[in-house]
Amino acid sequence: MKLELPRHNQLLLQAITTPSCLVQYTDIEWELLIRQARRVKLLGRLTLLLKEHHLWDTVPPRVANQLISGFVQAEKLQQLCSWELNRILWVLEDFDTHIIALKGIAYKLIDLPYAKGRLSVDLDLLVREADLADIESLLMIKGWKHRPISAYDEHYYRSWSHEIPPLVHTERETEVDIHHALIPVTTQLKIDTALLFDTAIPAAGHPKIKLLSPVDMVIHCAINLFQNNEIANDLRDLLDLHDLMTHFSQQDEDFWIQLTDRANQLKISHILFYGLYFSQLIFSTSIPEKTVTRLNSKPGKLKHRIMHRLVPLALFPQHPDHSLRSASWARRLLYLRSHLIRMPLYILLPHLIYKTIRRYL
Amino acid sequence: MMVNQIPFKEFHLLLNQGLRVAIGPFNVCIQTTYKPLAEQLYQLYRHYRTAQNEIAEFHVRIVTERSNKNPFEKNVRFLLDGQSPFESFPQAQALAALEWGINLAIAVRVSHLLLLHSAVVEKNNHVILFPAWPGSGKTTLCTVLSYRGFRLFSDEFGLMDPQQGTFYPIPRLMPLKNESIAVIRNYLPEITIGKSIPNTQKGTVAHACPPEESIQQSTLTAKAKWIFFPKWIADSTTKIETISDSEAFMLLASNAFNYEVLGAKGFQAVAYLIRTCNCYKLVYSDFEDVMATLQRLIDET
Amino acid sequence: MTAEKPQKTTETSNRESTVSTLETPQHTRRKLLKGAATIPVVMTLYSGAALARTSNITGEAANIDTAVFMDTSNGPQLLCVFPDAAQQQISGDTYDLGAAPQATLIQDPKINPIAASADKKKLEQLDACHAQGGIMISAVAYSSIMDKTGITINSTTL
Amino acid sequence: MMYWHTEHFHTLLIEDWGDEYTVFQPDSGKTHFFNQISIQILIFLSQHPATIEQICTVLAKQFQQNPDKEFTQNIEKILHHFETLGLVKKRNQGNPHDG
Repeated sequence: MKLELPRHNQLLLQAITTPSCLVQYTDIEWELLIRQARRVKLLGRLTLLLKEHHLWDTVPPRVANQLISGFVQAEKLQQLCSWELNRILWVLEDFDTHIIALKGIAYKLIDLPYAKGRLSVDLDLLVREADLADIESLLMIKGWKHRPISAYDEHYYRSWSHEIPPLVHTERETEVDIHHALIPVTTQLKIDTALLFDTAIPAAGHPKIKLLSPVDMVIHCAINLFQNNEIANDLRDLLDLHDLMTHFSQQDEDFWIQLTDRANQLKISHILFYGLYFSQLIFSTSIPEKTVTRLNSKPGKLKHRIMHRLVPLALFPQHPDHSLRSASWARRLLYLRSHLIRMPLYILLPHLIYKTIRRYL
Repeated sequence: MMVNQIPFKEFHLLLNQGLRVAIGPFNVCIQTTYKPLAEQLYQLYRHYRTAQNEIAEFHVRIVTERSNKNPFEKNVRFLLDGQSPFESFPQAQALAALEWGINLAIAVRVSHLLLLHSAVVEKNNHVILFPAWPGSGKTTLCTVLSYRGFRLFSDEFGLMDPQQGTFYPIPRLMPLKNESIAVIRNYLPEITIGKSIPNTQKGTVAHACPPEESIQQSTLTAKAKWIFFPKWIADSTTKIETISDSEAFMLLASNAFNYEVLGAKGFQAVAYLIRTCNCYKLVYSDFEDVMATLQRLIDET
Repeated sequence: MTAEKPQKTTETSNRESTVSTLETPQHTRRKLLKGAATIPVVMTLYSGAALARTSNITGEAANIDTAVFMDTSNGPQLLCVFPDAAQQQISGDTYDLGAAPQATLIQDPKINPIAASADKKKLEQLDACHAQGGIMISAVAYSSIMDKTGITINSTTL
Repeated sequence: MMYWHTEHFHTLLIEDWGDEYTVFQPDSGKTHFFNQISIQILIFLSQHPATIEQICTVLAKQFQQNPDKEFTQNIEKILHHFETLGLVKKRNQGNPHDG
């Protein structure tokens, strides 16, 4: 199956995959590119690509200023996340445990290419369930607070989610999301967090911090995209997946085998399937042909076809001036899907009704 | 091409498709089909340059929609790149919504410049900053100064290039609030002020046009030489008090929109400003009095 | 060795700027801190961005109908914001340079949103907010600052 | 023994305004205001780790003060504040000349 993208999305994809084509962009194309890149948090990435390809001097000044602004903001948010982690480690100094840094901060710690331009707003951490209560109370003693949330939301987090309500230090702005699992507890899939800790690797220079093993990091990224989230405007996250797989497969030739083995072991190979499929479809990730065949379970043909139609429409940003109706529908359907696969109906229906009502109150 | 060189009909058509206006260092693409707003903009933006064939940094729209509360009423909504950062406003507030929206867009997006929250004017090629929160009367003071021999840079944003140490003018409509509207109409009867818009979030607002020359010269940058932290106090005589460098530093940095986003660059930029500027606290009520005081200080140095 | 004058620790080596001090104005030595020099002091600057944005966009809600009430398990609670911390010059030795705007939810009196007394109770919550030196903030202002650098009182799973 | 030492002191940007200082801390992205005595504490600790007694002795001499209880308490208070700001750390034992 081929990838069909509207013209404006092609401008964005080309810029990311083949930056050298940017020298031919007209002012109108540059403008449309920037507006889309901002929507999907890729201004920092574009800045790095242009510099890496020695194209920076060819960028129109009005575009360059917007790119710098985007890059500076990404840098600032990264600095805030790193500092938040620093302060958390300080609080946990006398507490004998390890915590796993997830997502953006992890990519920074492993020096993933282009991580410097990645916009990440929150600090995501994974802790052992047995440590959760202690860590939460240690942080709260030292000035972190839950944002006031409704009783319903509190219940949602505590009973159904895989994280506790977000914490924010009173003197700072960075939100800390503490997870005790990678998948919400209402989901039929279960991944034992202990398994992840068993294979986690130490982070250089941070004795308390660990990182998911390379294959688990990739799997987590795929789970987030195709299991936990609604996919709308998540192009950046698919790019993370592409970056991770490219990076790790260059470091270790057995990477693909380890990846599929792990996915089979954790019983999430149908999720990884989508990750492999869309990363290759959109970013032409070089994945050995045999990789997919090693997966134990794959989505059925019809499901696959539907996802092939819907996912790109949702991942890529809408045209900022005229939104496509097909893309709006794709987003709505994927939104429903994301909930259906996360919650049993008896929880889901009241949940969606509650959220709908609240939106219109 | 200046807006006032375009017939209204054509201007209205451009607005329907997206009118690009040069506002200081930025181009803003404004799109609306709401005719009363087109009429207001035609009057108030008449000295601005259109930039139809240039890249625009900001794409804003004002759209009308049915009010949720009253089905017979229409509201307007501000959109930035198709996204709505605010609730909708009553139709009569379309202009205020547009102006606030553009300010918000600048404040949240621009990080290649240091953005001080400050009124800025220029005299003898030197910039004077009046950093202050709302309620200090900076817009009112700025309106008066800009029509009495000072060149307007902005009533809201001090846009500083952190490398060069220069300020960019960004003359925009000056939103006078409540009592200031009558004060300015009396004091400067000759200037163009838009219709009063009652019941906005800030009370009644009316937008004063910047002087034509200030808009025309809005590509001329300059360095800062004076910083006044102003406070308007009814019936007070003009008082000027020097303040220490360290205090000025902390006040100036805390009056910026993106000081912390800029990190070390922001710190160095503020330090540079403090080292190169004379810093004062200014208490005033009377325009003549404050202008005489400013003039005396400028002449002395 | 520490009795000597503090070394000039200004690190300007990585300063790319071309800014130069052409004419140094007469700088005053009156101190930000008045009073005892032997008490160590450190003050941290809080980001003005959030406050700037609130005040830039809107001010106080015009009336109770445009104020923000958060739904909690204890009924609607008024979002009460303490603005303009940067302007308060507290008398004494130091200047309060202000913090990011603080906000709280008013809990008393409890409002039953469908009871006839709701409007009266809303006004009582407003009084309680005013009594603490706060203001009610309009829904418009609230939604415009609801992102990461503003007042982040509410975080839902929406 | 409890030793105090600075954290990443060399990364700080310090502007001297004549007995008052503004300090930018890249790790936290925060700007701090210091007076003379508080910056001297940091400078002293940046040279080598020290106990509270050592700090007080040196600072008291430098500022011609009695290292009395109040003086010590003030120093101690600011050290804990520095610690929450991530400017200093304390270490329980070990070689004080390690840091």
